[in-house]
Amino acid sequence: MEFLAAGFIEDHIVPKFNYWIYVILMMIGLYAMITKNNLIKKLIGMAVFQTAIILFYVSIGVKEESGIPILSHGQHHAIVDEGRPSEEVITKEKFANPLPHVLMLTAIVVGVSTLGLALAITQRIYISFNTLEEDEILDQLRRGGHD
Amino acid sequence: MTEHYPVLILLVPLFGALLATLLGSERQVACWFTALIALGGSSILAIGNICALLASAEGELRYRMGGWNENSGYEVGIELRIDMLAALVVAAVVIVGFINTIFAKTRVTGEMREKAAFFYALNQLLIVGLCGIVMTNDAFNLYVLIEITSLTSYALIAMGNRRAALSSFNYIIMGTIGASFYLLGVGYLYIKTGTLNIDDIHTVLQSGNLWGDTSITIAFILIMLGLWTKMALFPLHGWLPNAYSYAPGVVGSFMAPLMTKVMVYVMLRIMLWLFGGEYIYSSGLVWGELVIWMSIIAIVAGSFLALARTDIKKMLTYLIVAEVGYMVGGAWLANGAGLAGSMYHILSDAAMTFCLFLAAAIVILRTGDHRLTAFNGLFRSMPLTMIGFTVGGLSMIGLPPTCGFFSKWYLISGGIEAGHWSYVAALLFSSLVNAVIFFRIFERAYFGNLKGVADEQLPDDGDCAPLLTLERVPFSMLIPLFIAGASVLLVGIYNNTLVSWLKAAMPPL
Amino acid sequence: MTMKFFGFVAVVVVGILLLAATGDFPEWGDPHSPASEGQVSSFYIERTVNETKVPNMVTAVLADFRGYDTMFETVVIFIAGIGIIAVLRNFGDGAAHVPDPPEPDEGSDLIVRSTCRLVVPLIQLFALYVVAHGHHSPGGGFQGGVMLGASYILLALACGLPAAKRRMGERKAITLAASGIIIYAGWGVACMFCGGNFLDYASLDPLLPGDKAMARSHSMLVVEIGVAFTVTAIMFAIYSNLSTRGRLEKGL
Amino acid sequence: MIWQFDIIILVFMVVAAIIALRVKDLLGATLVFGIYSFLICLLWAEMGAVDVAFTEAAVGAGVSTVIMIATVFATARRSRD
Repeated sequence: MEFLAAGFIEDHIVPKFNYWIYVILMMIGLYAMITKNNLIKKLIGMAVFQTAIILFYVSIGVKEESGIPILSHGQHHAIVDEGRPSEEVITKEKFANPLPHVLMLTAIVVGVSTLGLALAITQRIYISFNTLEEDEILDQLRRGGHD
Repeated sequence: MTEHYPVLILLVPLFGALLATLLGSERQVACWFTALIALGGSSILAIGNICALLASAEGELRYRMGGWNENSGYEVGIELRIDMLAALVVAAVVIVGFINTIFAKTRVTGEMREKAAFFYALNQLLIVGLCGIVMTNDAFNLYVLIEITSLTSYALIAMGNRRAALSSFNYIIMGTIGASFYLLGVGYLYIKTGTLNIDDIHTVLQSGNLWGDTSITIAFILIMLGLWTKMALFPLHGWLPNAYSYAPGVVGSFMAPLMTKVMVYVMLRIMLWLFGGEYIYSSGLVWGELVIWMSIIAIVAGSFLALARTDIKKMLTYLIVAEVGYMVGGAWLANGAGLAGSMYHILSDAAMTFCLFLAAAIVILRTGDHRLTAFNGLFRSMPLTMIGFTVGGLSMIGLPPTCGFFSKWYLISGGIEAGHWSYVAALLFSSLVNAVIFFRIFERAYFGNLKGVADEQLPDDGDCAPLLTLERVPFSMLIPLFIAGASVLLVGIYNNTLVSWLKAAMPPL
Repeated sequence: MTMKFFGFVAVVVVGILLLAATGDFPEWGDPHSPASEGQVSSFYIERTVNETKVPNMVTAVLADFRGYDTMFETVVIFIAGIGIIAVLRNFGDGAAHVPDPPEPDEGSDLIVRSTCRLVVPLIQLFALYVVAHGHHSPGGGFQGGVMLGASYILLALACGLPAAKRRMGERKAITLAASGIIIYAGWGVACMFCGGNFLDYASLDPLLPGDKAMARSHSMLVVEIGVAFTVTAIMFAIYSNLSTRGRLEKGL
Repeated sequence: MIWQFDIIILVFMVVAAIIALRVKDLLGATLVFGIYSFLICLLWAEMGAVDVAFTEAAVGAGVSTVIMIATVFATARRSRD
């Protein structure tokens, strides 16, 4: 039994540690979004939820032994000025995959835009209801009469 | 020039929106005029696009952004792809946006004043987002555009009263969960295929025979969950009724016909072009059955909930929930008639929902009452508006000359062909309930006693203050209603042509 | 309580679903996974420098290969900005609001203000460097724009919102934000006038110095500047609206 | 990429996320969320995604935190959960 558990950890958790953590973070965020009563807490949950997805994407782009996806000065010089073929100068394995990074730049921007708009709406709600607790707001609406 | 039509359809309203913000709310009429010109120009381009498509031999147009050609079989840039289905939906989107802008003028002056410029800008950006969603062929670009439409709709809905702000907040939470699930699903596809172009993903899935992989299945489930949240399929519909009914009148009238329909279009796009019919319908027979049952529940529950409502807009929003059930069910019947019905219903539902929401907005505005009692005696006092409402209502019920009849016809024949009798029964049941709902209203409107406008002022949050005198409705509101009513009939009469175009666009099952 | 239970069930179900998929993924950091070895990614790594002469692949992919995405990303920011104004901005016509006592918003004490005056120009200078040098090092229009916006936010925090508003008024911010997107999309339209597709920077070759690849490189700088305009203005607009509940009178 | 760092930061991130969601003082929660953002920024840098890290530092840890604090000051600071 103990042996089996160790094997499971070695095969499934250690090499995919990032993927496990992203699921955990995502579930923390999702749980907060569904169950929290305070509107700002819900939004913090939403931000955690979104960063978890970003973590997943960035993890896709990583390669063992890879560096940042920017050419060094020497490589750039060799290709652009000396005209050496780029396949010769660049080894693919040395560079992280740039595409997920680009996608996630966009996703971060979308995330902060959503957060900003949601905070503005939260303030609108606070101005009208004078509270940020969802149950108190619903209570006020119920006492206020019509549906 | 013709080859640039697809991107111009997007760019014209985009520049219109920027110009409206630059003009500022002090020059409200100029903003309105800008929006009108931009969306009108975009409508003309969309119709030109349909003509170009009919003239072309391949039956689809492709437009490569940045001029990046494919590299050893894979797209490195972003590509637009327009087939007949996309062209028709885009045309529907921009035309609805255009007509609604005509309609909006009177309301915006009354409701928004200093924020008019922002309303017109957000309105046009929403249209840009919807058109982009329909035309793009890149799975990630689709996400960005979905977020554009979501953010604009959060802001537009929250411009209403305090209930609207709360509904908008709930919509943000649900909408973000939906969009994030979609994004995650795309990530799963990317990790397995290494590309983001919808056609290329399909090719890799096919050539690598990746169908059986757990992660592909889960990617499919995640994408569908995300899209169903966005389109408000029954158990996930919680955000829709409040959001659309508390939104300012002019916002609800174009968001209701467009948003859910475009999401249904995205679902069809993902099902048929990204995963492909052979995967969805063969290996997925088990879940196909499950989804059809979900749609049956959506149809029945949506109809019942609509029947129980006394608030006009709430009732109409629950009808939308039922209509989403029609389309989802039709898409999963796995035969040509069901799919054609589902695609055709996107267009016809957009037309009839638009017609009903416009009529309802006029009625609420003029009577100052947002409950069904508002309709008492209206055939006498506002016959023109009621004619528009009747056309929309008859189409919802499904009577012959209207488009609602034909879309139900195709869906039912699809259901019979698939031997799915419970789906057929649900459709007929829903027609029956719609008949009860609408004839109840027609009865009020014919035989009910017209009450004075101001004899029952509801303690409302300010959305319904009667702006216009009882005598007449301005032409800027009646003409859009008539165009919408006419389009309900036109889409119905030309159903043969439309369906043959749609069938040509369908990939082989 | 029911909500907690429902939430817990939903989380457990989705969590199991997601964990089930991880078993199927290539190992983390595997250089031979389809995503890392695929044609698209290889093309970006190996060919970017030939096609665009830009050593930072992320900038090149962001502003050129997927420039259409980035244009809409800028639009998203713009929507957030005008959406916040549309939702929250109070133009002061409501009778409910009583004007604040006439206590001028001077900001914080002398040390903070002086330090801020010293630091803000440096931040702005560095932000401009980040925008302009995004081709060769991490950075670009978005990051630089956020930093420029942050410098105004710092000014508002230290010297009071009126001081920052004198430099970046509301009207000015909206104009700047809209003109950023006009620069971006307008540059794309210019490509159409020169005979290419939308955002096909290579078609601007006759108008710009250098060859086709250099035209792409220069055009990227232009669109990054457009992005920076929008982001700067909107970041400050978001902050100034949120910190004053949309009244734009007195900051934090 | 150095996997030891990776694991340490990830564990800290989970802890920070839980604390941010459990603290009843919203100002505190927001600040812990700022810490979370900085950790995640560190993680991006460690994974070679320098542009993403730069953006996250400017947006997530910078502007997001500031606008959240602004909202907390403009509304209520106490939360019941």
